[in-house]
Amino acid sequence: MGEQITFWVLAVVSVAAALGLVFNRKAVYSAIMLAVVMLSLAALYAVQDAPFLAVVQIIVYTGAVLMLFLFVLMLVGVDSSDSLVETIRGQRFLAAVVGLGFAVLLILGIGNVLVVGEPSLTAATQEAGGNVPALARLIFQRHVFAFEVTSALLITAALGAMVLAHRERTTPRPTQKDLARARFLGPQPTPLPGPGTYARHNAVDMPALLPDGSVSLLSVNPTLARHEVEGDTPATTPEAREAAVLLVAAEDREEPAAEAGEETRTAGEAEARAEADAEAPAAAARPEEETK
Amino acid sequence: MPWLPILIAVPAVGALGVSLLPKGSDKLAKQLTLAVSLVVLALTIAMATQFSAGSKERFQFAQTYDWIPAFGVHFGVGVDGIALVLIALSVILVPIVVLASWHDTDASPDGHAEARPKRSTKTYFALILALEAMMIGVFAATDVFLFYVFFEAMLIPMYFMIGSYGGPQRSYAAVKFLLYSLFGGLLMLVAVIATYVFQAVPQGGEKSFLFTELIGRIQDPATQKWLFLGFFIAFAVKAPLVPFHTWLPDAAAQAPAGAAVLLVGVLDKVGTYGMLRFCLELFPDAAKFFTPLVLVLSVVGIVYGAIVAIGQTDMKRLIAYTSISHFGFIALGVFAMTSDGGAGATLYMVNHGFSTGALFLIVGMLIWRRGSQFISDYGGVQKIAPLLAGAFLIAGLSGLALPGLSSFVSEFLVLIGSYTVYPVYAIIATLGVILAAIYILWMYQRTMNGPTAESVKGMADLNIREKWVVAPLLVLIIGLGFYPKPLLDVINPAVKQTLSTVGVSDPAPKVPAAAEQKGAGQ
Amino acid sequence: MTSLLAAAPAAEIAQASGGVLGLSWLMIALPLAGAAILLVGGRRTNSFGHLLGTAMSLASFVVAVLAFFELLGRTAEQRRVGVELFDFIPAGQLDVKMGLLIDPLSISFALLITGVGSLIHIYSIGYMSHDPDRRRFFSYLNLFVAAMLLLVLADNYVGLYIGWEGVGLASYLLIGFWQFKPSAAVAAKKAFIVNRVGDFGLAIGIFTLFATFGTVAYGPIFEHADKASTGILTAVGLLLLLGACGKSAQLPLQSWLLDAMEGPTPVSALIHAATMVTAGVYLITRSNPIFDGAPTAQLAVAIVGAATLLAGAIIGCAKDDIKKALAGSTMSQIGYMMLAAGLGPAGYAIAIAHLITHGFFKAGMFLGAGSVMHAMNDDVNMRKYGGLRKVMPITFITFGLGYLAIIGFPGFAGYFTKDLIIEAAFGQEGVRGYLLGGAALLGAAITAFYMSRLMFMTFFGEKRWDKDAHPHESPPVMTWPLILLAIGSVGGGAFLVLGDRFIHFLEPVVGKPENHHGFNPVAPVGLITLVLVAAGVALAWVMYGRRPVPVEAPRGSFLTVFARRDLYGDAINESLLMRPGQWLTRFAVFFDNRGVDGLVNGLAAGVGGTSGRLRRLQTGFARSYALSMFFGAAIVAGALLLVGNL
Amino acid sequence: MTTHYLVLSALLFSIGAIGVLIRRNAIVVFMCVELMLNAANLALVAFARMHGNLDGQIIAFFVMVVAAAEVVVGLAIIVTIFRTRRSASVDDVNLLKY
Repeated sequence: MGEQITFWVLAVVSVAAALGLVFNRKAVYSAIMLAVVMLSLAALYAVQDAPFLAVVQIIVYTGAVLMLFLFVLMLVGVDSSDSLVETIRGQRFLAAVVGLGFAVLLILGIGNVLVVGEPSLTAATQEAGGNVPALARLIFQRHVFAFEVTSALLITAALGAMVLAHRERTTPRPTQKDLARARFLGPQPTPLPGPGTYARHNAVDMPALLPDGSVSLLSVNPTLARHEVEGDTPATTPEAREAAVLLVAAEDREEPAAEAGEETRTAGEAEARAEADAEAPAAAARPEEETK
Repeated sequence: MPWLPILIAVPAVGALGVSLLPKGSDKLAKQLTLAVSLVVLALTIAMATQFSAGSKERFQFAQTYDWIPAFGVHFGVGVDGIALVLIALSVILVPIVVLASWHDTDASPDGHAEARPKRSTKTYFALILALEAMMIGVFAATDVFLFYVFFEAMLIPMYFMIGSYGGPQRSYAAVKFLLYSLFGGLLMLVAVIATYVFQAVPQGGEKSFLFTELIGRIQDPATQKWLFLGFFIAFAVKAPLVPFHTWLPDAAAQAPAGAAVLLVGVLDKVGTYGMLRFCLELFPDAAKFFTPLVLVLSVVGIVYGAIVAIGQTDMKRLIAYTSISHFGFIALGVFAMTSDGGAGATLYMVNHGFSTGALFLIVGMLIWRRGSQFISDYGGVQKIAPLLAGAFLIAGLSGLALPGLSSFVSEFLVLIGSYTVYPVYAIIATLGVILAAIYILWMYQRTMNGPTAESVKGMADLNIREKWVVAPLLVLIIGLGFYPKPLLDVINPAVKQTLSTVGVSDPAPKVPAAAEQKGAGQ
Repeated sequence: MTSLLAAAPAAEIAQASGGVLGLSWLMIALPLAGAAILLVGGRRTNSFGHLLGTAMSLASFVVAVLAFFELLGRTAEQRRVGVELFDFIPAGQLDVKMGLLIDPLSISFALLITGVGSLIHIYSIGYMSHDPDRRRFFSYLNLFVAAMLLLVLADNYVGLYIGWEGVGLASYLLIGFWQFKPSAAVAAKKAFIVNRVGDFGLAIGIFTLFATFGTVAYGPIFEHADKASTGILTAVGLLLLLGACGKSAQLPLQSWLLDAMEGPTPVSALIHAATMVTAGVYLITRSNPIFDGAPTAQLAVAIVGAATLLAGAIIGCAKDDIKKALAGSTMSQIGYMMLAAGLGPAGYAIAIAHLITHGFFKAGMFLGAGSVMHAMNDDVNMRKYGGLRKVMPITFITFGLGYLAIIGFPGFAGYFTKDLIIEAAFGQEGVRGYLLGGAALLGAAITAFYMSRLMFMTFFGEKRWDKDAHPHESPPVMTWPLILLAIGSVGGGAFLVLGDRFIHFLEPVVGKPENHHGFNPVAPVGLITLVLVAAGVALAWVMYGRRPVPVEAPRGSFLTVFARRDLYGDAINESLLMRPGQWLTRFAVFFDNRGVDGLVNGLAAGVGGTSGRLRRLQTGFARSYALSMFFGAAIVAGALLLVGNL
Repeated sequence: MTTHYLVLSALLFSIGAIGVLIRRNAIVVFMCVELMLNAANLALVAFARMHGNLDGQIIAFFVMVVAAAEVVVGLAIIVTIFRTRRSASVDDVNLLKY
């Protein structure tokens, strides 16, 4: 009876979370939804006489893999979200049809599986004295070769990730002299104004005010400013709203921040700018971009 | 002494060696290739001296090693007279081709109609050696599967020789060549496997791919017919017979002269050799059943190839079409199934290699000088390059089977051998003799005779290297024209053996005069 | 016929053992070696090439003479001597042993070839002295002599065939000797190709012989010829006739001979008058046991001969080119020989006798013509000659003797041999005899006319020379051969015919003529011939001797144009063979490129086009691929459900 | 009872698959793939219980390991692509086509 309750609760939760994962526009939320699904599944494993897997699920998946996802999300740009316009004709419709059809077929097929007798793993685990020793016996005896191979796979994967993510420097590292020269050759030799100067408070997303009372677009990290705009949360202050609007308008290739413009703006361009900020040489280029 | 494995191994190792040479050692690569090919020639001569024409064995120097025991596949090699002369043809042509190709990978000289960049020399020569190994292998194979492997593997070096070193349309030609051959090869693969599957194993025997064991094992008439077609179409593409021929003019015209010689001189012979060896002996009843079809194809090929050759404007294409005509003769001789026709066809394969080889090489020399393959770009060459013209004429005359030159003997044997059984086909085929005179002499007249064309003025005559290329071929052409006995003595027993396997015998003359002559002579 | 054939002495061929006969292969080998040395030696042999070539030819002549005398020393029955050389083509059934057959027929030819050949070699030393390629010329001449000797000396049809095509090659090379002239190159090619048409017949004839008898050697074939059916023998005979027509320029394969005059004149004399073109007559005479068993084929030979003798004579009447006029005459004279050969045993020996005398007088006249051309800056147009008898006395006299010989002036060579042919033709039974004899008779009259025309236009009348022409007598090296040949033209006929010397000599080969009765100088046919010849000469005198000859050729009557255009032989060939051939070739090339290759390329293009369209499915969007994969997975799942309830 | 788990797993799998098909952010696509793997794992665990042996669990274990490796490499690839193309959308990586 306990299992029944657990199942129904977790089943509803996990399906809802899975749907949330798929239909949430923000990647971070999707990741959170995935975490929910995984935790639910871990619980379901535990219920099904698989305590070891439940633990591994939590440690490996929820702990390691999801963290990795989040790291990469941060690296790529946490603010990146999908646009809702489908570019491939009929993809969504077909995907829905095929997906649902597949689900129906699978359920039809799997639902017909008859279980003879009360399912139990007791017989299998009793001899070894529990689930974990039984698994250990199987892994380290019968499947030891496969196990070793997977370890090799993991090492290879780690190495591969390093090789892939590593970037060979093709130009000599800019020295301080180079950076200084670039800065003084650029349009903005002076330091950028800090946020919040002369403003009502000095939060990082609060633009500085210029002597004439107008906002300084240079003072706010554009990522933060746009986050305000895109987050559908109303800007708290008129200055912030103005800064965000101005900032958006300053980006030459982008549409004005109208409803439609937001729809068609591709994630790529926004992220490109975010990446440009991260680049060391871009330090000199940034003012140039913003004065356009 | 395992002659044949050594013969296959030496050029293969040589190819590896040449390809491993450091960059920039072009001259060394050429010299090494030439040396290896001469060693192979010497080894072949040494082997041939130990060949006994009267031997009772089906294959001499036979070596059989298990290769894939599960499927009865062997690395089986051995030669009879037919294979021996074809191996001899290959190993004689290779050093000549190497010598002839000495500058083929260089950038084209100034003033050429077609500018060609310098290309990798060592690769080209390594490919020639690799091809030589496979050519020897394909003729020496006594295992049908091994034969198939060599048959297909030969395509690879030739594909690169055409595709990387050929004329302006090389990649079209190379792909066409490859696709055609693969199409045939695929049919043959099916037939090879089916032959293995459908063989009737005698009591206590095992399924095998060995040729000698396969003989007589395919008994069901329908199976025989299908398998025959599988083999035959592959060989007809390779040979090539009309209507499977259109790849040859393109390939031969685009290939460098040396590659064209090996292609037409040796590779295509595998087709006719395969007909004689495999189609006839493995499927004798089917061969007899399909004989009318093959004869029609051959005769059509003879006349049609010759007529199309007459209309060509490109010398290499013209020679390619003459070869199509000649392959018709060879197929006619093979499927006449008489001892004269068979011996003639085998001899034809050898002689055609020499005469067409010489033609291709000499035309190649012309093209190297002028940079054009078109007949209309030449004229009056004889006046300024008499040796070149003379060599061209002798090679051409051999192509039209002038008596006293080698091709005559074989063509005569083919025609006389087929006339005794299929007079109508033979008479139509003899028309090819007239057409041959037209295409060769017309080409000669347009290129070599008449007033010297502006474009060929200042053309050099043969240099020392080119004389060494041409001389052996011309000596062979003339020598074999007057004294073909050494070759025929080797070929005859093998052909007789083949025909006895097929179960045919020559028709007796209506008025047997020859027997009495022999009686009277003693 | 067959009864006579059985009586024909197809005697055992004795094998030569030692002696000159055993060495008779030297006859072929010497000139062949000469040709090889000169061709391989290249420019190094330039200085002595002509001497070496002549020496080789003379040496061959010496061997022939010695062999001839050794043969004469034997009894008539033993005059067929075989010389085994080597095993040529040992195949399954066909086993060709190369050997020579020295018998009266072949030795007669050998003497003619080497004798006249040597004289022409000598003549050429002078004639070609200014040609930079003289060495090559002599090497080709030697090659020709060797091939021609192989043709006549071989003891089997394959050997004959090799020689047959060998002389064709030599003829090709020599006609095209001045290959830088396009006309010469074209003429050479034409000669070779037309000859190949004849060779086609000869080859199939040989195949048929082999299929019938199982051998290609003369001995056994002739011995058993009577056992073969008449149908086969007729077929073989007609096929051999086709071969003979090609080589001997008989209708319908005559067209090449006139063009062949593009070659240097000694070549025309040697190859296209004296020797090679008579090979057809040799072939038919040699194959007499076959023809004797095939009366239809024999009749065909006679008809071809009769037709050609008239055609050649008519052509000869209208030509202004001295060499072409002589070439027409050659055709005509060979027509006589063919006619004679077609008459069976009655005619073989006469044909060969006429062949030999013709060899002398026609070679002499050709060389004379060469001498004239030499003097006239190589101009061949007779309308620009005239009055040359005074400046070139030796040429005039020797040419004149040849002229008297060919028109059959009593006592000269042609008189004896040609009269015999006419007589033999009339000797045939019934209408056939009258028709053939009538043709021969008419031919004799026309011959007299055109030869007289040639004589008058060249040597008599006023001078019509070009301004820069300075005729002079040729050097002795050229005139001596003329003189020697003239002696042959004068005495050859009498020597051969009187007392039936030659007929008896040839008996071991061609059999004994049925009702032969020696040469009768006052036979009615002979007298009529003389009258007609005189009429021909007179007509020529009226037209060309008495009246001045216009330098520009008049348009002439229909008949003249007809003759001038070689009886439209080239036009017929062109419209019946060449043009359809060209169309066929063009069509075949088109068909091959567009049809066969087009099919293949179309297939390739079809596959390519389809894949080009299918390629569009590869949008590059991974999600599309995933969708199709997923779709596939769904189908698989569905299929599993349907089939096995999972 | 175990059948319910299987149905749940099928549902989750299909949802993941739909996600893969309609989402364009590579990272989200990846997450959906993970979801599918997890769904499969759930089925495997259920199978193990049904059949009364541990093989299903063993396979699920290996699936997890492989999935981890896959995530590591896959995310590295995404980072590399992002670095060169400034985009994490799978639709922008479409050069490998016709």
